Amino acid sequence: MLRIALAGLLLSLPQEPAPVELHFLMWKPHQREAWTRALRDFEKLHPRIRVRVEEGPHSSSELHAMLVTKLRARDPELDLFLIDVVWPAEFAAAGYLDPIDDLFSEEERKRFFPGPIEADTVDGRLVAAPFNVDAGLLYFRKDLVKAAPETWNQLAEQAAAITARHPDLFGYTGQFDRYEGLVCNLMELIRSNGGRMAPSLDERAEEAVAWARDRLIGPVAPRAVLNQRETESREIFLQGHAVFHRNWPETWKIANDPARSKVAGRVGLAPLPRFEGGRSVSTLGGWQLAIASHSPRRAEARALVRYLAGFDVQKRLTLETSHGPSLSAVMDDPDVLARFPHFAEMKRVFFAAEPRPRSPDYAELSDRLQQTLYAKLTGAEDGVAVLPALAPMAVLGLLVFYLSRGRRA
Amino acid sequence: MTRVAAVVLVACSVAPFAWFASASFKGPREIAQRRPTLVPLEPTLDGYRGAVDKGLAGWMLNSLIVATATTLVTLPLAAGAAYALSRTRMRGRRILLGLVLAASMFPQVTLAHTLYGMLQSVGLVNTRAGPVFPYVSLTLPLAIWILASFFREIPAELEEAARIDGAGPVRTLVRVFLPVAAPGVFTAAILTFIYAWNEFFFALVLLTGNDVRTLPPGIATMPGQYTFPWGEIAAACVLATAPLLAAVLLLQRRIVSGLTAGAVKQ
Amino acid sequence: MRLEVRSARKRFGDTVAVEDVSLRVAAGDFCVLLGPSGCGKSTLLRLVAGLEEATSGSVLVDGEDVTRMEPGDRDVAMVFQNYALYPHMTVRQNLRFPLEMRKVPDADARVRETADLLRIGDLMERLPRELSGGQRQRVAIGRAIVRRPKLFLFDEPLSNLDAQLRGDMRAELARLHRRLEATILYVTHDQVEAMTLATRIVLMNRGRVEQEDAPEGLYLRPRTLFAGRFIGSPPMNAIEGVVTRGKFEGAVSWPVEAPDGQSVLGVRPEDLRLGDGPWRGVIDLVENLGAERLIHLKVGDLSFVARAGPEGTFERGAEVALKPVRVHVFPA
Amino acid sequence: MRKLGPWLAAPALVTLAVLAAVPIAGALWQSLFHETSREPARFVGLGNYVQLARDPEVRNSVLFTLQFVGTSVVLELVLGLAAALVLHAKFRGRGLVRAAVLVPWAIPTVVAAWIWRYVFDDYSGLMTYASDVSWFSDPFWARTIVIVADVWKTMPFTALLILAGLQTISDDVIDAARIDGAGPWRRFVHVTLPLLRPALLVALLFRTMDAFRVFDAVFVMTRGKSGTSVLQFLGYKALFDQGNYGKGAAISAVVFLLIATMTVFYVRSVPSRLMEADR
Repeated sequence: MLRIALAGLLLSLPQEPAPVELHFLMWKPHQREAWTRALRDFEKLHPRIRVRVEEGPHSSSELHAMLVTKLRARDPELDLFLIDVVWPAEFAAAGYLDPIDDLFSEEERKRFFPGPIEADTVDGRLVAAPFNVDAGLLYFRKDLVKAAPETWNQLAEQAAAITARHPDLFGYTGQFDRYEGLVCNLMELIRSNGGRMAPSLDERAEEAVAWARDRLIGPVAPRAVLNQRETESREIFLQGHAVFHRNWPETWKIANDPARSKVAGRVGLAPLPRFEGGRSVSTLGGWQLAIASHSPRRAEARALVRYLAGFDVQKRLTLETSHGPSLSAVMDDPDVLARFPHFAEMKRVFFAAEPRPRSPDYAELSDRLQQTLYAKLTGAEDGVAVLPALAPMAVLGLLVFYLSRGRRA
Repeated sequence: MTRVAAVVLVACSVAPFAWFASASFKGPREIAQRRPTLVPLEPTLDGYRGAVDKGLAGWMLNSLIVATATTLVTLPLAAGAAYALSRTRMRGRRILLGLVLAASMFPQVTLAHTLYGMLQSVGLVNTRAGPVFPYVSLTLPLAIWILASFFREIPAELEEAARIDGAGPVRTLVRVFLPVAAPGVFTAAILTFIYAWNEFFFALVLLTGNDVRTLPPGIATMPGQYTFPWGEIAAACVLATAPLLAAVLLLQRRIVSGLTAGAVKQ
Repeated sequence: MRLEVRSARKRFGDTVAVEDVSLRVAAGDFCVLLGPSGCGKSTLLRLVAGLEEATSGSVLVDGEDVTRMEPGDRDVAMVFQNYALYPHMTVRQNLRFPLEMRKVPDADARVRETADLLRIGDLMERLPRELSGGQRQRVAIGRAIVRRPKLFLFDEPLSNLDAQLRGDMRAELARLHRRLEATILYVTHDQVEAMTLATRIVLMNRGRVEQEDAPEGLYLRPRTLFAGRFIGSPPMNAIEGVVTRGKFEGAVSWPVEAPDGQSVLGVRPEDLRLGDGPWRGVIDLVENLGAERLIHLKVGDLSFVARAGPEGTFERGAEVALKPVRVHVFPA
Repeated sequence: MRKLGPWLAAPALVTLAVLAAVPIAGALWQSLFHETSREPARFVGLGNYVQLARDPEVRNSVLFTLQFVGTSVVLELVLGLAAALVLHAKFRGRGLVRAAVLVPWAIPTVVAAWIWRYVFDDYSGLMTYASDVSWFSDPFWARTIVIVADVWKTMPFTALLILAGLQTISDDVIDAARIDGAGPWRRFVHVTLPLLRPALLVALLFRTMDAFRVFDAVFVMTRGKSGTSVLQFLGYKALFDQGNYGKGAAISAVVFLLIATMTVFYVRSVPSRLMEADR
């Protein structure tokens, strides 16, 4: 017995810990140098840790597939990774995430925007740290619109008035193709009418969707929006063919870039309108920092999370990549405001940003929601009548019967 | 009358691709314009440059590697099986050919999940070698069917003459059988290569990293975060199709005989 | 060189192709395996060649048992019905191939010599598809000769040629046989080829040897009705009847030396003399072949065929007397 | 060489067994369990199938898949036959026409999907000249376009199979019919068509099996919206988007069983001579 105890003692003596390589999986960054500099500084602070970045595919559904593959296989080459704001519930339920309650005190959590913290808390435990924030915003033509509309009806009226004078303009463009973006766009309409989407559309939700179908798509927005996502709908606004446009924060930079936008300098920004009696709601987006529960290097990963969620790094990355920081204080910082005056407006929106319905089976829930919402918007049931479906097969069967009936040629 | 029908047929077959190819030479502004122009007013290579930036060259190289690897693995296996099924009086030949034919019917999704698990356990997911496995199992039946049909057309006397002339089994195969069967083997190789070059499902599922992606998934998921680059997509499509078009136009007779080989018995 | 086949048998599933066949071919013999299609003659040839394995029995070349031996090791050459020339090789390469397989030193000399022998010197660089039927046939024979094998096997080599060419090639084969003193085993269903080329004929029927004899022997002394009717065209007339004490009684009667009992009287058309004789027949049809005429006549309800020269008038419907100058009797 | 038979065939057959038969068995076995990326496998027997039967999205998917297969295969056969007749006719430049007809077949399916999506794009598509309908958001048009894309892409394959059949019909049979006074239409119906039966049947067989496996066009053009979610796409979504492995395996089993029954139904009716293997 003694010898075993002794051996145990020996092991626990504080030896000089070996250098550690931390594997960080993220999407392909737009300003890679900003990220590289930030991580090199982290390595200076923690000489023992090397950070190796692996860039996954850009689309979130593909990054999701890659992450699930690696986590199910308990891939040793995965310690820290970025997850979309709608994944914490699923990944926590699967036991992939290492809880980080102890990493941020109650006090510190208050410094983040409330939406992301709410999204990252599953069954009362903090399972990821907010890294950046996205939220739905209303962009509009400052040269045509005097004051941003408060309500959706005002938006419709203003749009009608302006397009009457400028027939080549559309009133509004947004993302109404059948994909995750549809849930975001309609959530903003439904919630701003006080309606609920999950577990099913309530009466006020149906009202909002009906308004979108009858008063928005067609009269104000071109029916083409039913097949458009962020890029196609934005292109119309950039070409100067639309008065109002709904999109994420990064559109601000693109819309004001003369090389890519005909309306640079004439773009206004405002929180999204609401229905009478409701309040303006933006769908929360953005990425969270998460630690793999199976990783042997969780301690080092936690150090990197604290570093990346810290004020200095958030400020630096915000200045260099112009994405929305997760710490609200960063948006009050004079240097940041000097650089991005529109942040003042955006901050109010970030505070009002709401996470989408949360569930471990979010992918399925969202898919069903997209199906229901899209069918209501296009006013066409997806259902296939049995007869027209089976008629061609019957013809095929007859053909085969006729062709094979003859004498064995 | 047939002349008119022929013109209509050619128009319907080629026009859609031609129009899309013309789109590949349009600048971003002209292409995003409402009611597009038929022929590019200010032709530019932006589309092609943009496509290459997105990694088209890499996708093309990956497609080449995966398709060639598949063909190199499938052909010998198929030649062996086809020879056994069509030249030797092996027992159970008919049942085996039936099974092989059935094997070409499997839907990709049915194979996908278990195959994904198998490849993952040996660490082949997200590697260029990964898709070669499902591609071989999906192209083998077609290759065996085509080769068996070609081998059946070769008179048995040739091999018998070689045996009488004193050539052993190996020399008979190499000096007599294979040279005569070469056209058939070449046809089966082209069709296998084209299948592997065009396959999308397994490429999408098994190749997530942009550096290992082949053309189909690369092109299918081109619309990125910031742009819906019709110009780049059109350019990528033209470049992805060019090698196949060349192959088809040059080897048309071969491909046609391969496709119809054995499908219709005299 | 002596070829011997001892009670060879070959079964494919439940059909018996060759049933207990034994035969001997001496050096220099031109032995023809003759018979209708499906009589097993080709299978027997393939057994000798080693392309098929005998179910039982054995094949000996110069006394050495080669039954299980690979075709290439039997020093046997074969000319196929469809020539079996290697389509991707030129004539020269086709001729050289067997020599290359055996690493024969003076290959080029032998190839040139064979090409001269068969007068195909000017075709050497052509591919088989660029040759006519006759040329291809000659190259196929060349490929056999160039090896100077102990035994030549021919599997109906002339059946794909047109009549005129077939005649020329028959003469060519006969000439080669004499020049090379080759031992040949030759399969055909054409009795004219057999009669003109063979030194010995093995007539086969349903897997068995019906009769083995020199051509004249088979023609003059057929042992069975099948042999009698197979050789000679138009075939021998056959009359059923019974022999009692040296006299055949049927639709016609004729003195014969044969054992009593049910029998068949065979008379070849060329053995029938018209004009006189005890038999009476009515002319039914006259076929004019130029050098001769075939006279079809009815004797009672039997129909006979007789061969007549260009002279003499034979009218349809006329009655004529006739008698045989030679008869054959076969037990029924 | 005769004895070598089994050894030569073994490698290919083993490969097929391991890479095709085992995964199929795996899918069928997997479909008996409820398993997601979040929950471990739990045996539920036919539970997944019962759920599928009750799920309207799956019902619509099965129905559209059948509608797709029926419509596209029949259209391909009719158009393919017409094209084959044109290709069979003797006229100058026939080789050129055949090459042109082969173009759609050579094009990768993903590219073909992009082409037709661009033709029917609401904003910058060719069809905007025709009308302002938002094509892909209307179930009828979305389904029609998916079928049109498939027919356009694979009609050449059917045409070639039928052309091969046409070429086996010797000209003197047609001449004989002409001498017997049969006009072009009656010659076609009474002589050409009956003799084309095997070719038409084989074309139908190959195309039906392939049509069930449609995926690329739906993924690129519509991502399954407006009722165009074919079974393979549904299976892909369940397995690789939603991580619902039980449901995905069950859907893939349904696709497999549909194809298997079609194969049995066909093989029994296609003249066995076509399946003839030995010499």
